[in-house]
Amino acid sequence: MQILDLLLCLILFPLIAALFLLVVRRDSWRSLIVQLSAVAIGIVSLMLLVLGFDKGTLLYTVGSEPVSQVMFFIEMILAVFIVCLGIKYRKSLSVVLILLQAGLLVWYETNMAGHISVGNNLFVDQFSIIMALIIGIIGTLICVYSVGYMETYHNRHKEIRDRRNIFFGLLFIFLAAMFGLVFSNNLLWVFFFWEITTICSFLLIGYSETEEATNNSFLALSMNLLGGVAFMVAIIYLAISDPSGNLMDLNYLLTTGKAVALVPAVLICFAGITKAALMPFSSWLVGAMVAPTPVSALLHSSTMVKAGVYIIVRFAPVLAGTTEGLIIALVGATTFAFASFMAISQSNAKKVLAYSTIANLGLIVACAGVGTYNLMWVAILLIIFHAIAKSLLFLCVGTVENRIGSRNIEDMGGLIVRMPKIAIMMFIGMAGMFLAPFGMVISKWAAIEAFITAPFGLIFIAILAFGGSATVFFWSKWMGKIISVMRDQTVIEDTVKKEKWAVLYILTGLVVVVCLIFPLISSVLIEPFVLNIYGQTARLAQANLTIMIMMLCLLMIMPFSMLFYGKGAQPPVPPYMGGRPMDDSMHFAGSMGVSRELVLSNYYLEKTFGEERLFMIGASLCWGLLLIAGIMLLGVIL
Amino acid sequence: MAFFEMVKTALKTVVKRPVTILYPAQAAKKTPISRGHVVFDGNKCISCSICQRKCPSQAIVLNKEAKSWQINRFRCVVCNSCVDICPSKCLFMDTQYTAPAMAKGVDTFTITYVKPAKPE
Amino acid sequence: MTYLQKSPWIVHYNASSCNGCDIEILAALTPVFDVERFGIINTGNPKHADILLCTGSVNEQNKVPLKNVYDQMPEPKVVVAIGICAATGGIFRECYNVSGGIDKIIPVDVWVPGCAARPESIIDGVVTALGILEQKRLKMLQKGNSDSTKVGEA
Amino acid sequence: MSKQITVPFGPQHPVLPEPIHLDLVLEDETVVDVIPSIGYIHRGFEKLVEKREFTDYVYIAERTCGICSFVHGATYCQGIEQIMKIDVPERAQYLRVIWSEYSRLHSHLLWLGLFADSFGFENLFMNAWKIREDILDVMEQTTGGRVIQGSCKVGGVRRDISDEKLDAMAKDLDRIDRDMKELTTVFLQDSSIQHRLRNVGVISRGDAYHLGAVGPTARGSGVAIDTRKLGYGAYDRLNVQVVTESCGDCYSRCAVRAKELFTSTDLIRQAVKKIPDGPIDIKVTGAPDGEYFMRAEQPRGELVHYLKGNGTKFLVRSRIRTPTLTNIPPLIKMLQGCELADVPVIVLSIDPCISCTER
Amino acid sequence: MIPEPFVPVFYALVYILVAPLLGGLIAGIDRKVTARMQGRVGPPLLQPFYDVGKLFEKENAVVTATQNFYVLSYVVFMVVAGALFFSGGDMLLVIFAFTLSHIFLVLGAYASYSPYSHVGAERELLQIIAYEPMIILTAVGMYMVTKSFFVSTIMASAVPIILFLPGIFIGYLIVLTIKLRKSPFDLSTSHHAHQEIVKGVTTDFAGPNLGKIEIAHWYEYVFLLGVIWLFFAWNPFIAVAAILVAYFFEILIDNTISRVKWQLMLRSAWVIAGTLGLVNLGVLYYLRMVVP
Amino acid sequence: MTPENQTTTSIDVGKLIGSVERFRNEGYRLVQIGCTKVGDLYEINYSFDKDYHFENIRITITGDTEVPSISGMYWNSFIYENEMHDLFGIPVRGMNIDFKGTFIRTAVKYPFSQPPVTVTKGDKS
Ligand code: SF4
Ligand code: SF4
Ligand code: SF4
Ligand code: SF4
Ligand code: SF4
Ligand code: SF4
Ligand code: SF4
Ligand code: SF4
Repeated sequence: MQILDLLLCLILFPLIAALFLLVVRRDSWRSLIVQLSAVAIGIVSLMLLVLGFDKGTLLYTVGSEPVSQVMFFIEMILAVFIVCLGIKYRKSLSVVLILLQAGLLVWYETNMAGHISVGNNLFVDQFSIIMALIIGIIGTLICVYSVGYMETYHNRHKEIRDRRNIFFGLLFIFLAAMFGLVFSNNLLWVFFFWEITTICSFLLIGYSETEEATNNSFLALSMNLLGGVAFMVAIIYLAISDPSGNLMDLNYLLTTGKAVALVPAVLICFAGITKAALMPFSSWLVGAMVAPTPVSALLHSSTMVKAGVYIIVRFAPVLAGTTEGLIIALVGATTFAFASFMAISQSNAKKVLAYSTIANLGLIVACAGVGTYNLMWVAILLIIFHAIAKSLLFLCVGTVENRIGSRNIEDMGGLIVRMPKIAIMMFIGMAGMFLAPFGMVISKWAAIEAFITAPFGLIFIAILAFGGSATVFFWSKWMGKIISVMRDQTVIEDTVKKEKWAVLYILTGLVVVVCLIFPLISSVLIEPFVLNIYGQTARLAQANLTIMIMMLCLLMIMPFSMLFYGKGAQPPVPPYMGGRPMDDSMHFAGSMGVSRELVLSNYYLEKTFGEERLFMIGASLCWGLLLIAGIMLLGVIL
Repeated sequence: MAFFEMVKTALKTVVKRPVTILYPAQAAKKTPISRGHVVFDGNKCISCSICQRKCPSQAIVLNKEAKSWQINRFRCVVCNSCVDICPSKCLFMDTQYTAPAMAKGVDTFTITYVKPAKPE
Repeated sequence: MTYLQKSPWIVHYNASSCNGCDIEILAALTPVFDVERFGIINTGNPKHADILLCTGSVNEQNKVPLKNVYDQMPEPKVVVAIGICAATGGIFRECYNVSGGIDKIIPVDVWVPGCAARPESIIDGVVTALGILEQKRLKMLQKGNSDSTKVGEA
Repeated sequence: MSKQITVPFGPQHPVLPEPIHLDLVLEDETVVDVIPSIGYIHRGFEKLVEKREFTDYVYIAERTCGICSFVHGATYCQGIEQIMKIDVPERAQYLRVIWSEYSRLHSHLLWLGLFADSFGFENLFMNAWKIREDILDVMEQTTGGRVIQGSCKVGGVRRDISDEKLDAMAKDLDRIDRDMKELTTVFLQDSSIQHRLRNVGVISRGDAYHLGAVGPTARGSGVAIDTRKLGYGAYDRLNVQVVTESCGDCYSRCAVRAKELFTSTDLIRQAVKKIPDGPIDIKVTGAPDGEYFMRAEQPRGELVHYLKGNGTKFLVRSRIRTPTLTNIPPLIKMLQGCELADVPVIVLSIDPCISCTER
Repeated sequence: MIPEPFVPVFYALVYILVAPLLGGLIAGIDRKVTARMQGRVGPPLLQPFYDVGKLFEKENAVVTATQNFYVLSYVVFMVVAGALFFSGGDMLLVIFAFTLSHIFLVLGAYASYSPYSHVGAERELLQIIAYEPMIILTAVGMYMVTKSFFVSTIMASAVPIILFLPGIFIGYLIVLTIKLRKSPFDLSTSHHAHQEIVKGVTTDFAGPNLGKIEIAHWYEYVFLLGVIWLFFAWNPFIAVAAILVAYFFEILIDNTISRVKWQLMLRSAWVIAGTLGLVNLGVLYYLRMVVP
Repeated sequence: MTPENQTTTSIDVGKLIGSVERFRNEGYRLVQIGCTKVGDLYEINYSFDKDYHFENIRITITGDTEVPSISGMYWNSFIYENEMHDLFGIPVRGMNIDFKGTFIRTAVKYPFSQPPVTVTKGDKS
């Protein structure tokens, strides 16, 4: 029963930590609690890995009735809370949606819950372990980082009310909910944790209490509640189709076959789409950037949106080979392409990261929607790599923003001189996002190889090819910005806090290490999982692995060539300026006798890749697709 | 509107012989009246110094005492003015241009003209 | 063996010439004279060039850019002054705004006289410059060697 | 933070044979601001009239520029002749027309080449300059100089062309016409060139006129001004066709010049047919007293030599107003809102010549 | 002979040694033919080697020392990509390595913080996004015909791939123009730089660094032409002929067309990849997968 | 060759704007503005053309007289007015684009306002 203990520990321990954090107001205490719990959670999730990686799927019965009662109770309280807030801020849509959802829940509890009992409320398999590791390591690292960040944040933004106890409490509740989500086998439980994540993110996005933050938090809330309603409908549908409640058992549901599971699968995937911020719901994630950066890091890498794709990947076997699955995949692919294109036109670093996240989530959903065994494998790979690289990037951007007071990419020129360490970390993080032989590219490559044998794979490959090239564009130009060497600049990164450095170092290390050991991860965790479901699995050819690892090593050796050039080299000369000399402050002789500053900005190609236009197109496409899926679903039900 | 209008010309040119003059292996383009450099005939110069005065870039310096006629070829714009104006036709425009050099120098000539004795 | 002489890349700067010499430089690039036979390419970028072909009498404003273009050329490099203006200011010597001659601003290695200098003459000038280029390279090598021995000793 | 890029365009720049100085402000590749500056070729030789006799100043006037060298010399001489009321022999006037038109041919071919280079069409550049060499050969055979001809003087011309040579030249023009036809067809028809030229750097007829555009820049916008119509030299006895185009874009300006090649060869043929025998110069005595605005059509448009004498051998003032100078304001208008890739194309489309512009 | 597992290594080594020679020669022929098309004599055949030799004799002037690193990485990964290709590796991996190497070139240009390099870098990126889809589709096409992404398998296939992939082939030729930096797509840099952005990406590289870039170009040429070979792999003679014809075609295009602006480049490259490429693949897909 | 009919009307500085306006209204284009130093005075010629009909108006001023810019009527006049300022040192009021003396930068300030040089004899430099 050891593993079960670990599961409970993972769910409950953050909760306890959260309670402490809610009451503690001393900075040093808070910092201590966060760090200790982070270490503890990290260790427990690693223990889970050690003990559970070879066990396959394990199911556990945990006292069902009382817990469910408590959950229902909490959900009702939260509904009331949201209704109050909604009325206060005059957000009628949220109010309507939460009432609808609560209504459904109450109706379900009163009319059906009676007959239903799910034997195994908790379960764990390799996929859950992977998710747990992401949450337990990356999630907690972000929490540790937040401590320092929030201190600076409040020093800088005096106008914002200091509610750090709530903030950290929420962070840990969030983690607990995520653990709960990935370990729950009872769909009702899943739904409960699902709702908790929605509300946590809602509160965190609105943390700064500015008007923009409030609006965006309600936007996020409404969209997620819409998904929640769909989720609830799925549950009711299941309850109606099998009043005994067997179908509420997620693990069982997934094996029942398409006939039964398809309708709820699609509904739940719809919920997943809202949560994973795919188009047309992408705006909430973009809007969520108003939150302090660690929140974004958390939302984008290890929690929230990952909950969305987690559930869709879970249902991938059900979706495989169905038209509905194809449509969901198309929504994902469309999102991938359009979000990548839109990222080109953004100069706000966090927005670029947000669009990149949306794009990658789209890709994951595209894989899961088509749902063949090798695509499932790819989807999981993507989840891992994305979580690490993206959290690193968010935290780096946060650090930079704290130092230079801007999150605009154009202000990050010459970071390599001003904040060399951070710049190199960002460089590695970005490389992790789009360069061979790092994770995301490996995954993309695997995706192409997997799509090519899948039905209608050609469409996806085409989208991947075009969207992928856009990815190259926006990452490279950003990279170019930070590595451009401007003269007359001073190092300003020495004031960054110790624990922040620790977190950043670990994450940077992870980007590289995970890439190096990913064959191991694949063979130990992903392949058995996929094998278990499909009876076959994918892996990369051995030869390619060797080559990639060689490339990675080469890439790490290359910088040492700089040492070789160091000695005996001439001093640098100024750049070519059409015959006009440039002084150290980057000024040159301009027309009309003025001394003009050299300003270089990246291309944003607004006219071609403008956000508004592309969003309109992408969102309408996705709405169209969802509509078709909806009609088909009605057809199945009726 | 037409695509690849140039193709015809380009293909035609490929097969034709290049128009290049293989200078220096082949002789440079030149005409009998090409203005190359000024040649001075000291036997005829009457030291009138009109050339010096009329030279637009003052390339010529005449020294009557020293009986020298100097031309700075790095100042001469080969305008032919001196040749046109010289009353005793002792200047002449050669078609060969002055060769490039690593240093700017002045060419000095001596005037050997002897005033013919006045017929008595 | 030296490749420097087989691949002299040029950059051209017009330091207030009348255009006459400039179009003759351009003419030297075109089919009838075709200096690419000697590996000459007009790079248009001082950082890629070995030879600076400079025309004109250098007026007040050109001093700075001319110097800048010269400075941006990596060693070894030579300067060929094309035309009478570049040599002495020629017919414009006495104008209030010209300094008269490129050597007032940067060191010049070869003078190509003519107004305008003929393409053939320009070719001759560049060929003369190649010899100097090679000498400069050897000098640079020597200096480089002596530098490195110094480092070795220290 | 604005997303702008500042580009110091020139003075040294490979697409510019002459130093032009522009500060470009770009957003992506769109030019949002152009701030020009000039002065890199200003020598100040107009002041040399105080030091050179008016008959010798022609050598300097010729070196105003190496491209329209002959036209400058001739315009200066004609200005002096107007002030001094000198009646230049007929033959000299015809010879001046012939050389002027050869200058136009050589200048337009040169320009077509550079223009092609500005939009990356190297072969076309080479071809244009290949044909131009034929013109230069004629120049050298008849004047002794390739680019600085030095064949004009106050009171006439310095060299005659024999009648046989004139006939040979006229015959040779047929072949040159054919080559030029092939060349200009590419410029006017090729779709990839049209992509680069059409609707680029548009200037309306009204703007062109009121901002002072002259020459092909004006005629490309449909403003039919051609100073040759004034009938100076022998032009009043020849049929001068004024080529105009209406779109006002780079393509129109290119088309005007391309078509003018053929009006020039036509004028040369006419002149060769009509040229009378006789002396080529007349002795000049005295000194100019008075002033005149001599206007002539250079390849780039109307050129004005303002000359003022006070009865001594030294003029009081020579002021050269060149076509490029007056074409700069229209150019500034054209550049607004263009693409970075269009900048050299538009700049070249007015056929800028800085040498004479700044003097 | 060489023991089995070392055959790929052997091919890779051959590539590493021979490609620069071949690439330089190709560049030389290119310049010669171009000159002839312009009615000129042109440089000696070995001119590219002289040029590179010369560049290594020059001073290594840099705006920032980091440029050295980026250029070296550019060359190294270009070699890696090519070596992978010729040792029969996975096409997709080759493409990714290829992209990686180009990103280094772009970064090198960015590093110098110079207006012309900067604009060149942006344009180079635009070029990358213009050609990448088509190149990936080419690999996918090869897979659909031969059921493998491995160059070795594609090479060994006895199928005349070109017959199945005519659209892809044409599309590839068109993006090849981008890669060979030829008109109409020599946007980011060009051979003689009579260009609005001077020498674009390479503006601020001088001496040995520029020489390295040039060598990388040679490796690149050989690799790119190697891809053409794949289309005709079933018959080496036809393959060689095809490469010659294709290259001549590229030179001809270069000489008969003006440089376009980036919008048109992106549009045409994408439209071509999207129509020619996808239609070709679609038909193939239908024939192969749907009709058994 | 037929000499062109050129009329030159001398006017007062104060009348300048009015006269130029007349030309503008009648659809003339500005051919040039040019300055000449005659003795201690400066003649400024404003030349206009319409259908090959050439008209010139002239103001004669002392070196320190401020001349009003005509850029309100002829946008392109700044090019001549800046030149006039940089070469002759004549102050021009209200130019639309004022280079403030950087239009043509010269080694000698206001070179054309310097007294005329006499011929250098026997220059040996
Ligand atoms: S007549 Fe001739 S030689 Fe005698 S002084 Fe006059 S110019 Fe001199
Ligand atoms: S040719 Fe002209 S420049 Fe040369 S010396 Fe004679 S007069 Fe002077
Ligand atoms: S060369 Fe002729 S013009 Fe000159 S001094 Fe002698 S005779 Fe007189
Ligand atoms: S030397 Fe003659 S042609 Fe050359 S720039 Fe000077 S004046 Fe012009
Ligand atoms: S010519 Fe000019 S002012 Fe007159 S109507 Fe046309 S645009 Fe207006
Ligand atoms: S416009 Fe002026 S500088 Fe240009 S060619 Fe004509 S005279 Fe020469
Ligand atoms: S542009 Fe590129 S391919 Fe062409 S020669 Fe230059 S470096 Fe080589
Ligand atoms: S950029 Fe200019 S020089 Fe270079 S290849 Fe193109 S046309 Fe030729």
